[in-house]
Amino acid sequence: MSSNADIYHEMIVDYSRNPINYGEIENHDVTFHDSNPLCGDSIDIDMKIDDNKVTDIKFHGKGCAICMACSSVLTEITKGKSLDEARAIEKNDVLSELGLEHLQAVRIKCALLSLKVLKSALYTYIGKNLKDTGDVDKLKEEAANLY
Amino acid sequence: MSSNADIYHEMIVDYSRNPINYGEIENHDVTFHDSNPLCGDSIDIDMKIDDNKVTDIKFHGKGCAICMACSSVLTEITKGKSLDEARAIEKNDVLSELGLEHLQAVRIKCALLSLKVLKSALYTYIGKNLKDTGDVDKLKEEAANLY
Amino acid sequence: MQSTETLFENIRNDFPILKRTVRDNKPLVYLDNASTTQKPNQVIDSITDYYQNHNANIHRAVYALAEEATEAYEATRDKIANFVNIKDRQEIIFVRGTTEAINLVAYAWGRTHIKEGDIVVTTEYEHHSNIVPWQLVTQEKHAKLEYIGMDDNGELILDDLDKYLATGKVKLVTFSLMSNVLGTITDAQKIIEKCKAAGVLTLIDGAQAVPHMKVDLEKLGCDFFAFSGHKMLGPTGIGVLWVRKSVLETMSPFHGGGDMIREVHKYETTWNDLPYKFEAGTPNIADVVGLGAAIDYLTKIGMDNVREHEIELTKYAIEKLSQVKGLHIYGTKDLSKRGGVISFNFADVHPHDVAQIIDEEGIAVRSGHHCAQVLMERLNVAATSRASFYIYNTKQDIDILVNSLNIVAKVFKL
Amino acid sequence: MQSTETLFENIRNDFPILKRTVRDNKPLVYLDNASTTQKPNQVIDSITDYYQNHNANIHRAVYALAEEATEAYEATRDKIANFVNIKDRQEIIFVRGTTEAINLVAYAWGRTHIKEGDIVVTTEYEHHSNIVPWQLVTQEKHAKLEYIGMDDNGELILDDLDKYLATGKVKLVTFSLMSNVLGTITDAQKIIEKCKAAGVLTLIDGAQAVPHMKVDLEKLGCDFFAFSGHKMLGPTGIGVLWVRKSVLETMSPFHGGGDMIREVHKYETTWNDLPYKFEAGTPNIADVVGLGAAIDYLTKIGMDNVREHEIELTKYAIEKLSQVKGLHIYGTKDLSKRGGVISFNFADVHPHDVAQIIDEEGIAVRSGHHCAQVLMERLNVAATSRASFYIYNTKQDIDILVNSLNIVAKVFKL
Ligand SMILES: Cc1ncc(COP(=O)(O)O)c(C=O)c1O
Ligand SMILES: Cc1ncc(COP(=O)(O)O)c(C=O)c1O
Repeated sequence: MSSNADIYHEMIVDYSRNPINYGEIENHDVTFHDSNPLCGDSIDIDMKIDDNKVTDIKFHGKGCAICMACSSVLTEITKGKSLDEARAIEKNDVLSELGLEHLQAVRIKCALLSLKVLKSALYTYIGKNLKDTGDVDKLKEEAANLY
Repeated sequence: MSSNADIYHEMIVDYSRNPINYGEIENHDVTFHDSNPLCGDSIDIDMKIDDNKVTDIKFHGKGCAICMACSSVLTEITKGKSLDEARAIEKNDVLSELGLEHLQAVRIKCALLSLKVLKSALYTYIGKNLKDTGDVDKLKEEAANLY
Repeated sequence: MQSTETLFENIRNDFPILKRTVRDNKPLVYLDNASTTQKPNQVIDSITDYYQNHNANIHRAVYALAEEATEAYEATRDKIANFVNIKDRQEIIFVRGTTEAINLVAYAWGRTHIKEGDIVVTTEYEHHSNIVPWQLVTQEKHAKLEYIGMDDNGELILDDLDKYLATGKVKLVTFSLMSNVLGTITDAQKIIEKCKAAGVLTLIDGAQAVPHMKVDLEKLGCDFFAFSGHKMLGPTGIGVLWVRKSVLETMSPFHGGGDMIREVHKYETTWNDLPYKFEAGTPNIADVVGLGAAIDYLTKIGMDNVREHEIELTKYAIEKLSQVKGLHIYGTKDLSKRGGVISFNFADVHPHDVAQIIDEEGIAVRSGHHCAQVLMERLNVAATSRASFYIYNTKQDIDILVNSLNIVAKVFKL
Repeated sequence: MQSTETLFENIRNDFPILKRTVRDNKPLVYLDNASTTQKPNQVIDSITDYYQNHNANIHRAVYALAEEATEAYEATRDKIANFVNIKDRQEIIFVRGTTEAINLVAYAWGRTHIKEGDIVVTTEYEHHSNIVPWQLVTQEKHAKLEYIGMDDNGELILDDLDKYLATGKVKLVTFSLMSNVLGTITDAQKIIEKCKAAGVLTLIDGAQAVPHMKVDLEKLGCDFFAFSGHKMLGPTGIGVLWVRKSVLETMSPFHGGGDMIREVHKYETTWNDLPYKFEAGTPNIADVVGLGAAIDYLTKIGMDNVREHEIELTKYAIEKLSQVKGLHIYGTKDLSKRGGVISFNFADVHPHDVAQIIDEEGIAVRSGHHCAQVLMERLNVAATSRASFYIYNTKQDIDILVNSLNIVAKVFKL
């Protein structure tokens, strides 16, 4: 386990004060909200989707520095990706970007809340618009079992 | 505590096989049933009451030797007593008759079940026929807190 | 590897209470295992270690102790999944014991799904905890409670089940996998097969089965399963309810409070993920850890060895007890169909008197209705005496029991 | 007699976990006592002793062990009666904790007595366990749940209560005697007075009060009272519900099962005497014994001394923390109106980040919503950090906490 001194490096502190892609999208094609029942972190993600591509993505909510930094990084990674690429994003794509691979169990939930919301938003969109339900169930399960 | 060898003396064994005052009274003036939730012992007492006097009393039910012996002794003590005398009967009046003063806590409930039923029968009768409620409540409480 | 014989000889050393004497300096002969079992040092020590080194509230906090406590708590969930073969750990809910488990189902599933005119089916040999909750909910819902009868051999009459299922009104069939009075092992496979064909859910009370034989939930195919830790070497105050996920998802929350919520607002609340939705409040963390140690202990012995040991004891006991004049044993004598529980009556002596007299010899047996008054009515007795075995019992224990009955015979002039 | 100062110095020796180091070899500074407390050897040993020497199921059996176990179990009921001044031991029901206690009332009293259009009143600073059960039952019964508001000082606005009572529709007013977030001590006497005048029942959540101050139920005059053992040096998995006899007698049974019945027949059942009617199934016997040991321990210290010690620590902590730039403390500063619970926020740093950084220094504080999201909404924050004290805490603990905040300031460039 990395020590906390390592975890709270400059990038995380900066993102927590100045998150990127923070806000709402008025004419979003899909939106999803979820929260962490244990700590109260709470995240919404809005997306614009055109031609099976995430053309815009924003998040808002309340959370700790870890949650804010990860949400910033995740939305940045997702923007511009195809739906297939977006649903293929994994934990470590987010965590490694911030050097958080060895985060302790309780905090993992802070780090991955936005990824859970993203996956949920994706299956909501796909289920509604693409009617490819078998896969949606898999995605749903993935979201449910993220941590 | 007396040892069990002492407890199961001849009188108890005999009463358990040949209880006295065992049976029902057809034209009883009051009857009451109760059971011991923990062991399943179960006793009914019927009484004839004339002129505020217990002119006849019988019991029936299922129970261990202790319960049967104590029921026998209790009904024998009660028969012929006035209501005031009957309600004044105490634990030790029954227990001492059989040398059971030092019975362990669980078995005390077997020994005193019939006394509880007697007291309950008495307050039922008094409450119904004599309308002296203050006292009935006291008797009720006595029955409830017997052991 | 040690032989099973040495294995069971050494086991007694793990149980400090077995070194005790009671009453007049008599060594303890503990034969009330169907009621609760004794605890090995391994279980007692795990609780002590939890409190001495790791105690904290779980799930919510960031600090080191809370992390350790949460890990220890959740590790037991995985051990349980392994022990009774559950694929999805989210289906495992910690409760106080079998009684709370069944009541949870009666409230959180029953009150939503049982409607007027519906039928819940139980059996004549159930423990009160698998009768009374169903009386309460069927009375509330104007539904009916029906009983699968028992034959004179102590086995269920499954024709009764067919009759009830044929009405098309049955919502749930609930039964114990092993009777706590007769030791009968229920033919669960057959019952579940019939219920599945009729689209009816099944609940198994595993309180007596899980401690004494290998149980495989995946194979059984029931929908609800309950058992208690204290009957399987574990601490008091902890038990398990398992519910098939698809059914669990149709259940309303039971207790409201901390840990079971997602978001609480003044006038509305959303629920936490499974299984936490059903674990409100600070759980019995230390005893969950203790239950984990009990499972480790039993796993090390091997449940097949446990069963074999008990069959041997039961066989011996039935043989010996059958030789006592005036003694009547209830239930089947077919050892493949029964666990290590022997209910008996001794001539016309009331079971309480039997128990009290042999208590003086250091023997702990239960006498009474064993929380199975419906069965007592069926057997037409007020009570029975019951000796029940576990891994630390020996043939010598049975010899002492049988000898003590001579004293009873003498006192009661049999 | 030793002086109170030496008394509290020696106390730490009774708590083995306080000798632990965490993370990078830092001595443990445990400041999450509002969540759960650590256990002294006396409590741990009582559980060990129970399992090593007396373990058996209670109430029903005749044999020696069962007698000893029953005595130990029932002795705790008497200790509780003494500790919080209850006249009638039959009014004391053992439950898992405060959460189960309140849910029991919501089910067994609420579902019988709350009708359409009725009002249940709670407060803005309640723990989820005193909100969610009432949401569930009022929703089911088409009744309403209303909140007594809180002023900026962290105290209840009792005018709200008057307003609700004036409707004539209130069936129950329920509130915690001490807030688990702000430490506010509720003016229970005044609330109960108003409710009694209006013929309305009152429930007190005593989870935070009983461990930290002298509580006298006879004097309070409420109708229901709940608390948890694990927050007062006792084991996890055990708590207490007290209900005034006259009210208890109007309650339906909660869980059905063993021990709570008088006679079970196939289609009807009668109930056991109080309190057993509400204690179905094998109870958490060992932890009841452990709770008894915890009460003995606290009684020996004296609850007035406990309170005094915590006032001193709280005073010191508020002084020191107030000097930290950017740190905001919630709730009243009037020490006579608050317990040893301090919630704070540190500049714009999220409480989780505070907790995680100081965890590295060995400090255990809680961060989050503390199961009080309605209060978080009222305070308009997502979360707070919370330090809460108990008998084994020292001024040095507080110094370490305050120093560690410098590291937070450095990391977050405050
Ligand atoms: C005020 C208050 N009420 C209720 C509870 C719930 O207690 P438990 O989790 O022991 O059921 C707590 C503790 O978390 C509390 O602080
Ligand atoms: C078959 C059966 N079911 C249920 C129970 C109740 O278990 P508990 O008392 O642990 O809730 C028991 C034990 O007494 C039992 O033997």
